[in-house]
Amino acid sequence: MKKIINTPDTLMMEMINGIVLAHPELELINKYKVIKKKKMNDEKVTLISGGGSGHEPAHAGFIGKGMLDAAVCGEVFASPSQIQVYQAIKETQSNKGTLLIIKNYSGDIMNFKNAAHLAKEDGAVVDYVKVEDDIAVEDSLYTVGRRGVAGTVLVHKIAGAAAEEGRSLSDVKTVAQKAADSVRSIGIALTSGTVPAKGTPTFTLEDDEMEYGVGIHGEPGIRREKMMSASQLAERMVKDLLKDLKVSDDNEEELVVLINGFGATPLQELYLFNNEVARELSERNVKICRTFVGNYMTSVDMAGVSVSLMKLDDELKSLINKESDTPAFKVSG
Amino acid sequence: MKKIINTPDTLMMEMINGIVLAHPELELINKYKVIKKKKMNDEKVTLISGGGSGHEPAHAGFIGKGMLDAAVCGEVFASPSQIQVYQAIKETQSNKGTLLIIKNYSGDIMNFKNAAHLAKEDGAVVDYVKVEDDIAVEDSLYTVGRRGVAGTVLVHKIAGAAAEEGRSLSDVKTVAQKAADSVRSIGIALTSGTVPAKGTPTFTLEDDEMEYGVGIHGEPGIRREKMMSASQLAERMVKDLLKDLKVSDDNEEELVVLINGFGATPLQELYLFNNEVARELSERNVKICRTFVGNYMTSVDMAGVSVSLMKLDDELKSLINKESDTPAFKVSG
Amino acid sequence: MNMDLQTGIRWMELFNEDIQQNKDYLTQLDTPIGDSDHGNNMSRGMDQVIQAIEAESPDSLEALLKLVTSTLLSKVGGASGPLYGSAFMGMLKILKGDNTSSWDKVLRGGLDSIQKRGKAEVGDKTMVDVWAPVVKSLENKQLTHVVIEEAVEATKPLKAKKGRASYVGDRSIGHIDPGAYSSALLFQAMLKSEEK
Amino acid sequence: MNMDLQTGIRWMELFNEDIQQNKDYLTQLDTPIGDSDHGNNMSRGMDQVIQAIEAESPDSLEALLKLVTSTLLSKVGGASGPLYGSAFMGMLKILKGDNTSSWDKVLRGGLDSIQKRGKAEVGDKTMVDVWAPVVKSLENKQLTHVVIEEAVEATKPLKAKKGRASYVGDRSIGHIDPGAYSSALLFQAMLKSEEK
Ligand SMILES: Nc1ncnc2c1ncn2[C@@H]1O[C@H](COP(=O)(O)OP(=O)(O)O)[C@@H](O)[C@H]1O
Ligand SMILES: Nc1ncnc2c1ncn2[C@@H]1O[C@H](COP(=O)(O)OP(=O)(O)O)[C@@H](O)[C@H]1O
Ligand SMILES: [Mg+2]
Ligand SMILES: [Mg+2]
Ligand SMILES: [Mg+2]
Ligand SMILES: [Mg+2]
Repeated sequence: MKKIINTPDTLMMEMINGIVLAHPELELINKYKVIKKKKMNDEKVTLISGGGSGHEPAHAGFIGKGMLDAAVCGEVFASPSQIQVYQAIKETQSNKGTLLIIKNYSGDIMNFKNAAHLAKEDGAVVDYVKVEDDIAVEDSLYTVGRRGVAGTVLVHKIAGAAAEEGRSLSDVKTVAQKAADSVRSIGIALTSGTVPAKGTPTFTLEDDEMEYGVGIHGEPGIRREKMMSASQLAERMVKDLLKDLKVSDDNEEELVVLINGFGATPLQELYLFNNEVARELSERNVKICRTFVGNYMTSVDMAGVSVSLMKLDDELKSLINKESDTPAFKVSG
Repeated sequence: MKKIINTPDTLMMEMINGIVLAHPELELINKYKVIKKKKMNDEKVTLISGGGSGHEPAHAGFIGKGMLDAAVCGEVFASPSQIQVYQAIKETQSNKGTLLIIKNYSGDIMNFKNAAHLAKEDGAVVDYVKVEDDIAVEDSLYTVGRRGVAGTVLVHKIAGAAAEEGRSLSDVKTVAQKAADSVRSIGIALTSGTVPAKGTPTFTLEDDEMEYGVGIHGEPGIRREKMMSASQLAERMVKDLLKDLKVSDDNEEELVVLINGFGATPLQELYLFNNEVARELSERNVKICRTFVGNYMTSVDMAGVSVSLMKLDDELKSLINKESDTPAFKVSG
Repeated sequence: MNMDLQTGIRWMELFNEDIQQNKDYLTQLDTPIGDSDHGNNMSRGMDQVIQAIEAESPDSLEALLKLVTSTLLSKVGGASGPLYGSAFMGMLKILKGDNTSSWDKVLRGGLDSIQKRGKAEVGDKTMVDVWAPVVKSLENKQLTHVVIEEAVEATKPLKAKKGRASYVGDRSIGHIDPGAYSSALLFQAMLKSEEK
Repeated sequence: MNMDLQTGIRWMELFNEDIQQNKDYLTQLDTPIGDSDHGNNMSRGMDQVIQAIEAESPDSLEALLKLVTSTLLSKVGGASGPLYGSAFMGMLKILKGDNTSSWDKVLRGGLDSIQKRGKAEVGDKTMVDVWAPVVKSLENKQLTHVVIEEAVEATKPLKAKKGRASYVGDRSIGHIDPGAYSSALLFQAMLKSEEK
């Protein structure tokens, strides 16, 4: 393992320190590893997300106007503890209540839900939505549902814009839930990432192999397959996503596209891939409202890409186009 | 080589297409591979940069309010031809003239200068500055000077803010030159990048080795060395930079810090490294005015980081804090 | 079996030693079917538990369980934090309700709590697949090291239905569940704490 | 040597063949002391030159040189685009000035132009280190394949002073200069075009 770090034990704290140093509009509550806006708005629903580290810029990079108010940071790939989340809720309460945006993982769900429970016992008004956008995972009665992956960023955006409008907690929750229900993602990996504390790659791929349907924690995907061209890949991923979203060629739907790099894939490839995805969508008469290309929800230093598509109605469309001003996600309104 | 591409021959065109598709405020002049603002401002000095591809988001990602007006795109690591640059100048002329911002490489200098020459013959008002910020390279009478690397982004920012104020071409050039003279960079690589058309890594490093003093084209650095911790690395790089910038402990200087990833290094490491660089600077009583952390000037898919420091006077300080609204560099004024 | 404050502290110390020794192995188990952090999560947690015990010197078994619970819940995170935390909280609840409860009843309270929190059934390839047979054997006074080992081994052929491992579907088959393994360490330590 | 339109076209065709065949090798030479694109730059450029010749069918040597110049300047980029472009432009200038100029004078014009544009001297480890001895040998009527090969080989021990290779300082020693090699291909093709 070759990384620009000191020791895995100190990595998370040093990293989140580096974040607030770069973005002085944010501050760190050291004891609970909570990054929050310095200037909170009491008349706005507070939005909190977070989870394990290793997904940078998620989630601290999405704190700011029109998105999150705070992010709770766990160790690499480990959800923060319920006490950390509880403290984040306590420290950021507004007059309008708090919404937690949780990626659907057993650990995250348990810790965030328990934290909400504890905070409610103290009189806080707290609710949550969970995001489970990864179509790679089978969704059945007998499983825990799908994973929350890069689509979460778009849920932050929608919820953030709604909260910024001064809507009530239940209204913000409703539209955040609609956003979560309208977004689907699928990802592929060209290489494994290396969890710093482990020190060796999570899996090994040959030079002509990829994993189709990976998550953001180095879990293997649905299948190991032969590498394909960008255009074949885009066709396959777009097809799988549209099918799951129930968008067919003559739907005349309008979508948001998010092309997400997993950490080690350069913008060169992400933009090229965007070209292929846009082509696939236009061949299917799907309209693109907005496109985001970049590293938004990474998996440490994995090479690979995910595509997220969000189906828009008028409300979502208006919210996605509202201003957001955060370190890693800026939309000029 | 495993990349999300189709063929190396089509890569550059597909990528720049993907850029304008993601950023509809930009447009592509197909024939000359020029990306420009859709809405030009005739009463502002036009700023053009560019060079070989492979440095994404540079330079197209810096087109927008408060930075560039156009970027001319060459093949990977090959400067665009003089005719491409000439056409870019022709297509983006304003009433205030055009300034070219050139990274100091023989190819870039020759092509951009010739283009300026040709455009002048047509009556265009054109001038240029060159950026040579890389302290890894010996600067002597007998060499071609230093390389232009990530510090170029800060020169774009300064020149862009000055142009946005409506200053004259000569004023914009003067302050751009001051910015170029005030910025220094140094980079290290943990792995080599792979030029798509070549298909194999440019160099090979062992698991405990790094290259100190690399550029952005896969050139080897000053020395191959043993890998160090982030804190040792920061100490060394900051020391080398401050020495070259002639900043000593009791100068009470104020600096801009740019922590630049080379493409395959995740934000996790970049932010952690920022923490170390900030510590080094504060131990030396150097004040940080603003910090930028991200992938700004990459070297295809190289893993590594560079640090750029720009010494500020009042004018530069005011300009660095002005608004810029571009795909890859946003400052809320 | 009987549990008292001294044995309880010894139990936690032995468990901590085993966790630190097996940290890398637990992470390795968490690699093919998880996210490579179980070793770290447990190591961080038990390190904190031992520190808390040293700092606070609990003066009753109840106080000990309380300290372990709150430390795990506040310091661990991941799935194992709240689940192990719930386990100790469930144990504490039984003990509090009736100080004379036998230890197998207390442990059953821990298991119930894990299942209430995590909704996993036996066969879902989780720590429950160790907890359930262990508690049962204890109730039948038949708990041995072998019982524990067999329970862990039995998670191997299962397809995961809960937790992160469930996301990889059929690919989870053929691997030991990391939480089952750490729970085995917990119960091995418990047996050893009594032996001494 | 004499040059006319037919020989000139043949020259460009042979040069193109050699460039395409040596594309990977040129890139390989451009790796330790450059940026791994010289093969691609030259291949792209000569491909365009041949296409232009086919499309425009130049009817004089002057028209041919003009076409080669403009194609290289508009399509190649990098350092080699303007330098090779300048070379042909310099040749064109001499030929235009005096249609009866001997070919060695024309080539000297090319060399002058490269040096005017790139400011490189002999010994700076650039294409000039092939152009200069080649032009001189031609003037002395002593140009052979061996002269060309030796000139390329002689760039190996040099430390680069111009172009991208100069950035790596002492590390440039021990490698053949890629532009010197492609220039050698140019002159080898020139000799072959005359032989046929
Ligand atoms: N719902 C659940 N019920 C019981 N145990 C579970 C459940 N979900 C996960 N586990 C246990 O937690 C272990 C994983 O813990 P850990 O790796 O620390 O957390 P995470 O999965 O959040 O990374 C699994 O091996 C499994 O035994
Ligand atoms: N100033 C110069 N004068 C003469 N030749 C030069 C000069 N700079 C570079 N060259 C030649 O150009 C070659 C490199 O060309 P190429 O790789 O295509 O361009 P770039 O260096 O821009 O990547 C070098 O090997 C050298 O022979
Ligand atoms: Mg985890
Ligand atoms: Mg080049
Ligand atoms: Mg885990
Ligand atoms: Mg080159």
